[in-house]
Amino acid sequence: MKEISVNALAVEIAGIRMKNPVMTASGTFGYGLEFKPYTRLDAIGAVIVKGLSLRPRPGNPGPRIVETPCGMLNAIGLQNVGVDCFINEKLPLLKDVKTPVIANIFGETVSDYAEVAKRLDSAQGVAGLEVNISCPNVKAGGMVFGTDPASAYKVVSAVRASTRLPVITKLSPNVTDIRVMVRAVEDAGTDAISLINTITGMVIDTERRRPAIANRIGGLSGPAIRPIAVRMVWEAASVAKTPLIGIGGITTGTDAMEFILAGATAVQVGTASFIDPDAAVKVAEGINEYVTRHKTSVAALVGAVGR
Amino acid sequence: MKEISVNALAVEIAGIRMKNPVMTASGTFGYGLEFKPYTRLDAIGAVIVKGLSLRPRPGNPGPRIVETPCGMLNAIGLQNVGVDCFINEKLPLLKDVKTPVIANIFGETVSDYAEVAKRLDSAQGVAGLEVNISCPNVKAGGMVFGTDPASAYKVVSAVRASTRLPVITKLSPNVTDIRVMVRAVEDAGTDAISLINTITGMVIDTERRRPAIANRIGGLSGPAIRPIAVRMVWEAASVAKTPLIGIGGITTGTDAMEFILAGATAVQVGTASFIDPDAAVKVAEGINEYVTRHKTSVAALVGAVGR
Amino acid sequence: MENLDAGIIYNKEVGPGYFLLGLDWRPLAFKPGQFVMLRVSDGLDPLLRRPFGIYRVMSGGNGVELLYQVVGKGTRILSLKRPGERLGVLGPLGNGFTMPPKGARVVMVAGGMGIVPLYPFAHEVRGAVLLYGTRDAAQASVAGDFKELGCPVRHATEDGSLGVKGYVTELLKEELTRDAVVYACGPAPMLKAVAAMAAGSGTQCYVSLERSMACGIGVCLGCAVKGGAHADAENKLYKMVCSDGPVFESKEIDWEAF
Amino acid sequence: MENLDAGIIYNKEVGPGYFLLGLDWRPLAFKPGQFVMLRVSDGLDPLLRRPFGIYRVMSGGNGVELLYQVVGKGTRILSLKRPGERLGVLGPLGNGFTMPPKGARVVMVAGGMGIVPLYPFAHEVRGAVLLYGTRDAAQASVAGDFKELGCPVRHATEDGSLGVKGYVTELLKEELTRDAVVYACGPAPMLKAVAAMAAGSGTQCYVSLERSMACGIGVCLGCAVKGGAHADAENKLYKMVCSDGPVFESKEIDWEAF
Ligand SMILES: Cc1cc2nc3c(=O)[nH]c(=O)nc-3n(C[C@H](O)[C@H](O)[C@H](O)COP(=O)(O)OP(=O)(O)OC[C@H]3O[C@@H](n4cnc5c(N)ncnc54)[C@H](O)[C@@H]3O)c2cc1C
Ligand SMILES: Cc1cc2nc3c(=O)[nH]c(=O)nc-3n(C[C@H](O)[C@H](O)[C@H](O)COP(=O)(O)OP(=O)(O)OC[C@H]3O[C@@H](n4cnc5c(N)ncnc54)[C@H](O)[C@@H]3O)c2cc1C
Ligand SMILES: Cc1cc2nc3c(=O)[nH]c(=O)nc-3n(C[C@H](O)[C@H](O)[C@H](O)COP(=O)(O)O)c2cc1C
Ligand SMILES: Cc1cc2nc3c(=O)[nH]c(=O)nc-3n(C[C@H](O)[C@H](O)[C@H](O)COP(=O)(O)O)c2cc1C
Ligand code: FES
Ligand code: FES
Repeated sequence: MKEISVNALAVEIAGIRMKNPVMTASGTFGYGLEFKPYTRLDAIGAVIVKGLSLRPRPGNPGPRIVETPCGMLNAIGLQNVGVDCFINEKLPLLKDVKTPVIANIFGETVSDYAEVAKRLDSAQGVAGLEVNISCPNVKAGGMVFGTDPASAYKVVSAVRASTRLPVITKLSPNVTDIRVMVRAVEDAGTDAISLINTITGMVIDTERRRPAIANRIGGLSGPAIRPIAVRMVWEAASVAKTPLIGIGGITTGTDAMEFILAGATAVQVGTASFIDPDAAVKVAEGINEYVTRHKTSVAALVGAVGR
Repeated sequence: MKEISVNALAVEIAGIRMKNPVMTASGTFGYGLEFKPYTRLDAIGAVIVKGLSLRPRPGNPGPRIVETPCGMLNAIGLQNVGVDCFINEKLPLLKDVKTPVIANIFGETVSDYAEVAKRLDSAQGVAGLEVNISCPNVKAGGMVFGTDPASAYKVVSAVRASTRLPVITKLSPNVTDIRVMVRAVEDAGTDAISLINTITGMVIDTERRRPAIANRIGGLSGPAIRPIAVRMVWEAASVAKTPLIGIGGITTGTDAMEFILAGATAVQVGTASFIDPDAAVKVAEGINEYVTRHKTSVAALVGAVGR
Repeated sequence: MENLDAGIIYNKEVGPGYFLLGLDWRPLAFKPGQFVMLRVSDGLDPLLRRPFGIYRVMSGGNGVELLYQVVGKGTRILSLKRPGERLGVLGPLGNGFTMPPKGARVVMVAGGMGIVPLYPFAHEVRGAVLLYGTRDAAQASVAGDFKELGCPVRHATEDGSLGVKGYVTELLKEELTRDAVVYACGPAPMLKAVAAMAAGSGTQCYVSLERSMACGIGVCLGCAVKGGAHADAENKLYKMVCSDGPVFESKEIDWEAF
Repeated sequence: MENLDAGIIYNKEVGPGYFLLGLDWRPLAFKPGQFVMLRVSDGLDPLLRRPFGIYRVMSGGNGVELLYQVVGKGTRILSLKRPGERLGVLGPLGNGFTMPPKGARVVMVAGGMGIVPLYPFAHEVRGAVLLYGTRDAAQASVAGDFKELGCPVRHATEDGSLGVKGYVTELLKEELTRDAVVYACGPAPMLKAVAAMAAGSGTQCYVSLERSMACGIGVCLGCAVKGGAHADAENKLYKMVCSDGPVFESKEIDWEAF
């Protein structure tokens, strides 16, 4: 492993300082701990944990995943241990990790969101919140908030009022115009915006003549969606006043640079961590190789593609 | 080549009778003629030609295409010979082909659309019109019509009033809720609906720090988008009263069956024809293999996935 | 648990569509029933790794052997790999089999490729009987490896070309005594039937399950199966085959939902 | 024009990252400068075929040879293919070179892999001089094939390890006489320079262009280049490299936009 030059890679998002711009995407990195045997958590810019709700959730019945061309479809149904268990049992174990830990949160109602935010506000070791208003795999809440600007505004305002932690809002790609959503959540006081969450999709098992996953519709992730994600970051960057975090199909440093050049200050690695649990670190190394070769820094390249 | 059993495969869309449900997607099959050396045009359900506008269009500067994971991005800019040249020079050459020829049309204004439709109405050998309200690669018209229900309604009404030919409306996937668009174009009198057109996307050439295609944003097609397309057909089928034509990443008979089971009466093969100019016929053969093995017919399987 | 590239020593067809893959990777330790996630393509399609049980340590000890069947895209690509090429290996993963209580009569039930995790198990628990269901005699050739271990093997084949004609559960009927402990791996309908029979006779039964997997390490939550009556806490309703399993006591599983 | 699967007879490295691929496909006819679209993967990634010029008929006549350089994903996959494997081939495609008028002094200018289409051309137009620009001497080994045809070869290398040090355009200066006809293929900056020099001296000049391609048969309209002053009709503003070309007279092209 080559040494990663800290200065050229360092970025800051809403007051969260990261040694490099690579975060782990929620739902693809467990509670962080699971990756200790496979990667150097300290070498990751920030760890975002699985989405947390007020009460534990069992998730959806199986099958929950199916592979697609250069991607995968999932409908996990936000299975999680609940915010209290996370605070009491998972968070303390992450204490020694020298990387900011960001909690991804989710609720079925606006007051759920606010309550989860409040509980995390007083927890030790949470650097920020990422508000998932875009999960397509649950009936109540989730994507409804993410596709309607007024609902998104309400959720983010409520979270904003419930915490002093930095608030990142994670947008859904399943909208006609992402810029409208950017404006809505910025008006509501978000400190940063991450995009994209998965795109709703469906696979049919033609032999059994039924949907391949039990929930019927799931969220598409992986390299297949990268061009769509880059386009959305580019569009969001044309109106955003807060920093953007680019997500979608990143597997290499070059992939990450596409998002940074399009206007993202940081990136998240999702599905790639399933294929290689060391993927986030490798992406950071790839970015390092790029900025070193081009004798520049990540900060200098944000949005540098030119319009 | 196995014999394709005509009865089990035959479908009808808005009065257009097809020996099998496989059509060629507009913009991926030229004016049909180009494929004569490579495939049996007669074995295709229907041929849809490149999008036609009132006047010839030169298209966008290059680069116009770039490969993506399991897909490609294009911004051709609707280069075409214009409707008059098509009628006078291309159409007569298709006279002997025993397959319905459908003209895909496009305009910058509502009256452009109506005028193109009118000229084709009196042309010999056009079995129907497919109205492209969803091309993302041109500044005026195109996708604006495809993402706003009121504009879509206007365009389709105008075309409907200008022709006695069957009218198929081709929807854009770049919307929050496809069902709203389905209702709008059905209210305007469309006879059938095809979906999806390409999804807007972007690729950045990180070495040159500029978009990989000159138009910056392009349309994503190919297997990568198939799960999104299947989901949209399934959603559209929940409200549609007219027949649906499924499009997006179809390369095999099994892929096509996903769309048919989701609710499409017919399908279109696009990008796959670039990889194998005989792809549409092979997809038809694959569908034949499926319905033969399952001892059923295409018509019996439309929407058979169950909800 | 390692995440590395292993070299292929051999990759040879040993039965109809069955391949024996020798890798130059020797895990520090592995338990019978554990598996690895293999990356079959350098490219992005197929995107996900594929799970395969660890069959045994190579003779000479320079690596391990996997035994797999070509069923789809990933295994087809794998079958085309040649000696010298390298494959991403993640593992050993999963819990592996719980050893039977001393003195128990151990009955192994395998259907098709379900044979794989039972081999290292049989290697540790010598003398267990193997009931082996396959389509035909040709598919059953792997049984020879078990005979070398001294396992009595009884066959059931769908076409009757070897042993009894029909399903392996026919054989199990005769072996299901109270003092037996059953270890089963195979297709879902077989496992369901075995679990039902074991429940009926009150026999302890372990099953090794298969589910589509993305990560193999318990983080994607994709390989969920519904727990049985014992799954109490709401957030424990589902078990992950990769990290809670792949081996479960059969009563831990909700077989209705399986 | 054929669309078939061809078998690989050999696929061997003949220079640094350069491979000679022998296919058991013998087109009925092909013109120098024509190309084929090769399917390098059975899977969906990479999705599109890759264009390669036809280098020559195999000695013995049992097939054709392509010569390619590994530059990215597709060519890397291609370089790993072994004899006996099959590849989708679509072709021959494109217009090929227009033969020079009788008595013309033919000057070929090649940069790197641009050498490929010029070989079959040199085979028909014996005695043409080849100006060959490469990075270094090792890259220039292919020149031997041209010498066997009796072509005088002059080298330019970026590192000066063979012939003059610098770009091949240095050599062209000396050869650009009025009676010359230039045939050039190579990277875009080289072609631009060659076209400018030819225009300056009023020399007739043919260029073989490269563009990313999806279909290779003129239907995707993806490989467009802007036509020069001669491109009059609005709908003829762009030319397709695959079907209008890949060979153009240099004055047909808008070099500003190239
Ligand atoms: C813990 C575990 C251990 C396994 N051990 C072995 C082994 O030792 N030897 C062996 O041959 N196979 C084993 N399998 C099954 C093997 O993983 C699948 O056959 C393989 O992933 C199929 O990949 P493919 O790309 O060829 O098939 P695909 O093209 O992905 O699918 C082809 C068919 O196989 C089914 N399938 C796909 N993935 C799985 C899966 N994970 N489990 C069950 N069915 C699947 C699909 O539904 C489809 O019907 C194991 C599976 C698990 C979960
Ligand atoms: C008509 C024609 C004839 C050709 N003949 C030959 C030949 O005989 N021998 C040979 O080695 N190469 C030839 N090429 C170039 C060859 O097609 C590309 O090198 C190849 O497609 C790259 O594929 P890849 O997947 O390895 O690279 P990618 O991973 O796709 O790209 C790697 C790099 O190559 C560039 N590139 C990709 N496609 C092309 C392309 N079509 N043309 C130019 N640059 C490209 C990319 O921009 C990138 O910088 C020809 C190209 C054309 C258009
Ligand atoms: C299995 C799985 C589970 C996910 N769970 C969550 C989640 O709990 N909360 C969330 O905000 N996003 C979740 N996501 C979305 C990812 O964080 C990410 O936005 C998406 O996968 C796109 O990135 P990728 O292409 O790199 O995977 C999940 C994605 C996957 C594949
Ligand atoms: C190069 C290219 C050109 C296209 N041109 C048109 C067009 O002129 N009119 C149109 O309605 N759709 C056009 N399309 C969209 C296709 O018809 C189809 O909807 C889309 O490609 C998705 O299908 P696929 O994934 O099978 O390619 C074009 C697509 C491609 C790739
Ligand atoms: S495969 Fe990811 S949790 Fe089991
Ligand atoms: S590559 Fe498709 S038109 Fe030239």
